[in-house]
Amino acid sequence: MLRFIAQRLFAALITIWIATIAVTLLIHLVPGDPVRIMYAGFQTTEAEIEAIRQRLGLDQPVWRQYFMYLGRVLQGDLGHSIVGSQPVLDTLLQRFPATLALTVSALIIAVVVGGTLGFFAAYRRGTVWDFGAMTLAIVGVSMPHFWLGLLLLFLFSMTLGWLPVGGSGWRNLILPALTLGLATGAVIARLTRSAMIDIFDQDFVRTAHAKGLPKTLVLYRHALRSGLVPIVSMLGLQFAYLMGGAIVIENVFAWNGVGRLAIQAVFARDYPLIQGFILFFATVVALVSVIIDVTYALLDPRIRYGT
Amino acid sequence: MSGPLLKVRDLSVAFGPVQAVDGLSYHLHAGETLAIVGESGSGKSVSSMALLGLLPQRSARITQGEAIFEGQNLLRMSEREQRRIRGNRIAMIFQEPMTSLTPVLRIGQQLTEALTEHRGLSQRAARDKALEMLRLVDLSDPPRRMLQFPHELSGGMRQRVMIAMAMALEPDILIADEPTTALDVTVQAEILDLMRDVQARFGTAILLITHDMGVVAEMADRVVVMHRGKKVEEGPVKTIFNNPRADYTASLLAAVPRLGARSAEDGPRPIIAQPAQPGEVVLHAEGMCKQFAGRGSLFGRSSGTVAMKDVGFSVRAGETLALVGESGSGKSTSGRAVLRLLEIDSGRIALEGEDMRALSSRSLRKARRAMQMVFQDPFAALNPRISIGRLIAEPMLIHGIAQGSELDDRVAALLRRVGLEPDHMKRFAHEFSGGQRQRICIARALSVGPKLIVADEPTSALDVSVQAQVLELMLELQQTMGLAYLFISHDMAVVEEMAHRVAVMRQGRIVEMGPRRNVLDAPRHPYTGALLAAVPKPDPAALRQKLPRLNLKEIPMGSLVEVAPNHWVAQ
Amino acid sequence: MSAPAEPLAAEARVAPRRVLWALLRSPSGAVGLAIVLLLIVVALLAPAIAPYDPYRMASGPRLAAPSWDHWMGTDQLGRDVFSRVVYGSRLTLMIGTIAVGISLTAGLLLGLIAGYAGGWPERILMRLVDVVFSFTEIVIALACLAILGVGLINAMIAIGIASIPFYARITHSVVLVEKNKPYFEAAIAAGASHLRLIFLHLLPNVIPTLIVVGTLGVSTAVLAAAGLSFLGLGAQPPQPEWGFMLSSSRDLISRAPWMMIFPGLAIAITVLGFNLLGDGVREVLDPRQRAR
Amino acid sequence: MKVRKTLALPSRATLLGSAFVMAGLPAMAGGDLIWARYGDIDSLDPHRATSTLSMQVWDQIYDTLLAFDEDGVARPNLAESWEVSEDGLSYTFTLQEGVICHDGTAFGAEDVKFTIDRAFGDNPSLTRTSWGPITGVEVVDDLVVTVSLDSTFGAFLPFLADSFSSIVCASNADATDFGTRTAIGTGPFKLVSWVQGDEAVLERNDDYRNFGKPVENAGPVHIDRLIVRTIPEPQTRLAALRTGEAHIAEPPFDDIPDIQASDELNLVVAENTGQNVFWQYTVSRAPFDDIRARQAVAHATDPEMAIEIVYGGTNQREWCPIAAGVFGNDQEFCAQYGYPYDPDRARELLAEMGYGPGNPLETTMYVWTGGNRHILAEIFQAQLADVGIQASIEIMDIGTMNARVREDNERTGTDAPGTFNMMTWGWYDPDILFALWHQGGAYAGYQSDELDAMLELTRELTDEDARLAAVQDVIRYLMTNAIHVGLYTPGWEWIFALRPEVEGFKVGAFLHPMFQDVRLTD
Repeated sequence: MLRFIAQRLFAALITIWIATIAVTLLIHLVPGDPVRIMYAGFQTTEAEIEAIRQRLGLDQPVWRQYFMYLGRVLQGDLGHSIVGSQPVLDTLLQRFPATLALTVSALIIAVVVGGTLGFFAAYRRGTVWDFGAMTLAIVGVSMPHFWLGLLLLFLFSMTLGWLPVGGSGWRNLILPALTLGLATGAVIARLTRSAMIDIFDQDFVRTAHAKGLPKTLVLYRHALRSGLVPIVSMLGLQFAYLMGGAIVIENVFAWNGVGRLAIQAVFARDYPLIQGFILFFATVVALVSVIIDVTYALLDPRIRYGT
Repeated sequence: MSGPLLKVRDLSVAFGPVQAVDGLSYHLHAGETLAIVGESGSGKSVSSMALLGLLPQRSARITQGEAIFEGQNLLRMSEREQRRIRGNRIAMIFQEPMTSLTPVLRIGQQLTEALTEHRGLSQRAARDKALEMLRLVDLSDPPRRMLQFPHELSGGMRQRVMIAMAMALEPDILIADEPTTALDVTVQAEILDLMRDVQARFGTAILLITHDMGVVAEMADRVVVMHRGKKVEEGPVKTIFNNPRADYTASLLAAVPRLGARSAEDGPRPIIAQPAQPGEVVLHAEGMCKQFAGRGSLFGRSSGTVAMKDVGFSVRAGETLALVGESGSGKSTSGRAVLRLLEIDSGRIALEGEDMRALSSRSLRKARRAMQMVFQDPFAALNPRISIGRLIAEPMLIHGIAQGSELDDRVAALLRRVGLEPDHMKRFAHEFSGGQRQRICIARALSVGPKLIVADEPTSALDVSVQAQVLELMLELQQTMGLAYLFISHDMAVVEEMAHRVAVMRQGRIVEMGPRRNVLDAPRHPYTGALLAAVPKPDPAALRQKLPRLNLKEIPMGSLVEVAPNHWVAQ
Repeated sequence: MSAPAEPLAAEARVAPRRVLWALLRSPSGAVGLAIVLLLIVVALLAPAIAPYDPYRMASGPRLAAPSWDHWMGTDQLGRDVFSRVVYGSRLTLMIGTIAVGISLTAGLLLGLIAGYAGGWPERILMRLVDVVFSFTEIVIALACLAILGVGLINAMIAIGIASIPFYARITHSVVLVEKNKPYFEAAIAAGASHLRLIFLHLLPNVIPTLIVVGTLGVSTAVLAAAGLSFLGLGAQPPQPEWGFMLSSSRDLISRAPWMMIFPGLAIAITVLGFNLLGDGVREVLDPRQRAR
Repeated sequence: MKVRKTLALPSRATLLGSAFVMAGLPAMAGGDLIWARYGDIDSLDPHRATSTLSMQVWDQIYDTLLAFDEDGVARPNLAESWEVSEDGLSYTFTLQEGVICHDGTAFGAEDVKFTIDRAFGDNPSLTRTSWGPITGVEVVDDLVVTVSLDSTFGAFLPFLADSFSSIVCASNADATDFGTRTAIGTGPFKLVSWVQGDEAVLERNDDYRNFGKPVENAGPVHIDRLIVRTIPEPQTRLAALRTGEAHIAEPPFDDIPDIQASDELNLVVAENTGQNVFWQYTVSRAPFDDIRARQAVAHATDPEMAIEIVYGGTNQREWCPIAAGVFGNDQEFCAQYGYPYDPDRARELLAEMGYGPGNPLETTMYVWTGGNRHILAEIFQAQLADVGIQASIEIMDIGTMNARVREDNERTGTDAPGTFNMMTWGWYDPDILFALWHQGGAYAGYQSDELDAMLELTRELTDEDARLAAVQDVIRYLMTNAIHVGLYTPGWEWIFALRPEVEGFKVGAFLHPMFQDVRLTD
């Protein structure tokens, strides 16, 4: 098990390491002069631009830039943003709790709603219930989540006036979390259904039935507990998608997380901030997937007892 | 109470428009073993699943019939009543021990839950009972087993657990659905022994579902033979074997290879008048070693598993060398290594004197003309998206043997050669039956005129009647064309039919190799002996002894020594 | 994306005629096909269907509610929303084709090569693909847009690039399964060359899975493009791209909800169509699914 | 003729006046005022940003040596008085006594020197040139400081009233996080916290004294805290206003008529903002190296119609290259050289250039995000299409747009067609023209020694009339050559919707919001 965790952690480190290479290359792929583009404010002279280039190390060969960047990253220094010249890491950390609150609450909604829907659709496979649940799920999957967000906003904030429209605080979290949670829940419902159908078709479920166990016992003890393994293992990816989805949703609801920061950075072509964001995002996703991998390893004795 | 324990009358089950079971009737008496035997698709499993209400609810439909158990119709019971019977009065064990236990639950819990459910036993009492059952099925260290998960047990151990689980409630009927099909032959023998023991102890009636006439002969008191959903014959086991009334039963029995049937002969049965005799050495392999890497990680490799250690043999033209062994013995690895479908770590492979391992990948492609392979699963061995004609033509195209209409002619000729119609050329693999597909595979292998054919369990996925036909085709081809066969199989009876010489493999090594008569009739290695003793004999008259327990530590696994001319045994 | 990570059964070879027929018989396939065909027809006949020039201002009063003259109302410049939605279908189809075209082609090649080559090239390539995949599509797309600059074409390219790892993974997983099937070894044993093995034996068996994934991929691409346009990174005015129309309706959500409702519906229905079609094709091509 | 406009809150804003009258009930002291805006400040360091959003917050934290009065004229503020040397090259300021920085240190000449030295230091102010040709700062005594110039500079005093010259206390020198977590000034509010993109929290500076800002309250502000919150969505801001989650915010333009019609919220529309919006072209390349192309664009667009549609009369046509309210702005003067809406003339010009119905002029229009400008751009796009100019629109962030414009202007040796853009600037003085059009300024491409000399003159002259003449020369030059074609004013963040309980909110000249008089009634 320890070996498993070490392996997963190592893989996560590789991911993060490749991310550092990718973000270093990013700035070199920009057509034109990134410094010009970034520092286009007003009244910068050629000499100043050259000075900035030097300060950012852009006058160095790429490999050296990479090692300079890596060295700084290892010291927790992701550089300074162009707009406002704040330390990128500070900015990201300042904004991350909001994103985390959004994604975690959305994940909870998604798992509760989607998992339940998928489980019962699989259980009642082929019935009207299944059809209804899956119709709901595919409509949910097909709906652009920013549109769902707008509809919820229109309904709950504009028309009914029940919930606030933006800003921070838990009441403001409800709508964005609901939007993101329902959209992801639809995906999870579909995944859960097919995972549970696979489980229901397994021999051991038949064995449990053949033992004459009550249906609920078969369902929860044998099927659901086995089904949790594949379901939890796919949550890693779902979390990554949630983080991605949060970028858009944060913009719809003016939820002040890293996603909104990212979009502002792209608009402003604030490359240090974009680089930092990608690296940060990759790190979070990699670490979360380690956590989720370890969780499902705990659920699955085949991994827990290392075979 | 006298009279049958279970009376099934006129049972019919339909899957959509397909009638899977059609008017099946039989009865089962207390304490007896009734075997329901049939080939795939005969409806034997479906009929027994129907009894316990375990059929897939949406697709299957019981159209008529009744199954009377203790005066109640099992087929018309409520879910609740059914549950009281299931596991309690009628228990069931399944074919796949690897997947029949819930992977995330401990053995202990899976053993005790039915006891607490049906008997209302306390956890403690259930645990005691479970431990007792584990002891009964001869599992070592029961308290530890209780805490283990299924994946920590071997297939045979799991099937023992399944039996313990099924018998814990001392049911009146045990339905065993192909209980040993997935097991190696030595393990099969142990499990069959165990089932007989258990039956004797509890007086349980067993409904045994199987396709294996050997198992039937060993276990059954009475037999029901099924074919295409219908019962074709029913009777005491001896009658069925000795005086089958239905043609189908007779042909089924005729197709079953019997170990020892050809013990008097030197070579396989001649199919043609002047069969080719073994000639020059076509393939010579020596010192082949292969170690599969452990799970690769970036930290390094965990020590791998040895698949092949110092394996060597030669095959002559017109000769069949059979590689036999249980799963994991390295016999398939050896076959694939010879064809260079996998790279070996060390050793020498020579085809007609040419060192295969020294060839560049380009010349290897050319050299492959001389050797072809026939695979176990004919369903997977044909590319599903290429027509049969093109598949058979492909090797000829690659090797530049023929083109255009000549190619078509050759394909047509090959199809005829293996007993198929030339106008099958345009069809795709899924339009053929298993036996036909294997013929197509053989035609394809033959197309380039190879010297050597490696046949990896070519009939184990086929029903016995089809198996007999395919084996005959292979024999006929060898005898007319002087082909060398490296014939890989786990089935000793099939090996006896096909082989000139036999090599027995265990744990990646050859433990005994020699002429078929020597090895099969007078084995010199204890493992060969055990293997042979474990094979169920399709003869109800044969008396079966308890298997000798092999002391695995004392099996000699050293290098081969020639104990008789051409007969080598591991020391 | 919720596409199948597992390959379709190889047995599932169905003649093209029968695919269509089977598709029509599966409810999701038939509805999906109908929606997609409708979309194509609307896109092709846009000039005939749209009652107004989608770009012309003051086709009606500004911010008029839906009426007989303007079925979906008008926007803040008096343009006919219905006409814009109709013309938007062209952009949507273009997005789907280009984005999926890029990712499918590149992903297919990558997956095929990695899966076929095996060994360390496979390990490195797939490790890389996995890493990039874990960044998620939107972040890769953002990075691409940060490089390329905003715009609808750039957004399509960005989405295409962003999804390459997904297709590469699927192709790779199918190749792994197919490569281990005896028919592939049989072809090697027959002496087939690398190209023959890849293109004659592997490719045809990979294609059906990729048809399914590609169909579902169109819906993902359409959603992603709409999302980027919504954020202002994709379509630029006056393009009647649905996501962009949605974003410009944001300020008017309470005054002119029709500006938000109809383009959103158009996206949802289109995406639903491709999702249903993809599910339908999968059901048809995969007998395991059908048995369910 | 309005050369200068006074800070008259326009008629609609007189609601505010009535609010005062109604306030017979005693105004509540204290309270938190929440001001919601579409975007956040970029930095708390006045040398590191140029956005209006940033300046409006700096105003609350820092103070300036001079301050604009209601007419936009620089008056004494932190500097009680000043003397100019004979040659006009040295200014000696005498500072107010007893002013205290937020950290408790006494404000004095050192702080002024610190600020100016910093603006010209290693990492100079982004608006360094606008400080003028400063050569040195000398501390005479604690409260007297002398600034030396290299040449006379007519815009020096107005600059010292602008937020870019905010006085940064010398005690910031030790803070490594100046501009992000530290911002010590002498303004009415102290920084409590700033979460970028979310909100800046400011609290009342009890030591604050007002000397020159045009407000009634000379002491500390009445409210306890000012919370500047970012809410990008206009609808969200409006809803926040309605629910009381915000007190002051820019409303969605489309809702302005509704707001005006109901008395739920009050509106303050700032005039004299210094902002204007104009056409700017890539003059160095085809097609806009040809004056006819530039004129055709100018004649083809009808800003009056467009702003009426988009802003509903809350802003005006602006003929001049500098905004109404800024020294030198004269609509009548500018209109003589302007380009009225005349599509036929535009078509003629295009025809002369060889463009016609089958052969449209293809180009790209850059617009920056926000303020409904994308809709405006779409209207212009349609108008241009009408005469045969096919302009695709690219919407981008203001920073990006500046960069792209600069890149386009400076790029040579390319066949890519030139672009044009809806450029915006807000400034307090015609000196902006120097920053934009002098060589080395913001826009390369159309620069000549002739223009440079004219621009230099506008800087050097300190006599008002003479300077006015020089400025008008430049204006005439820019307009006749169709380089800088004014469209409308103001442009962004100039409309404030207020909850009725907010009293005393004022927006000074050049868009400086002032909270000194603000009270929250119950």
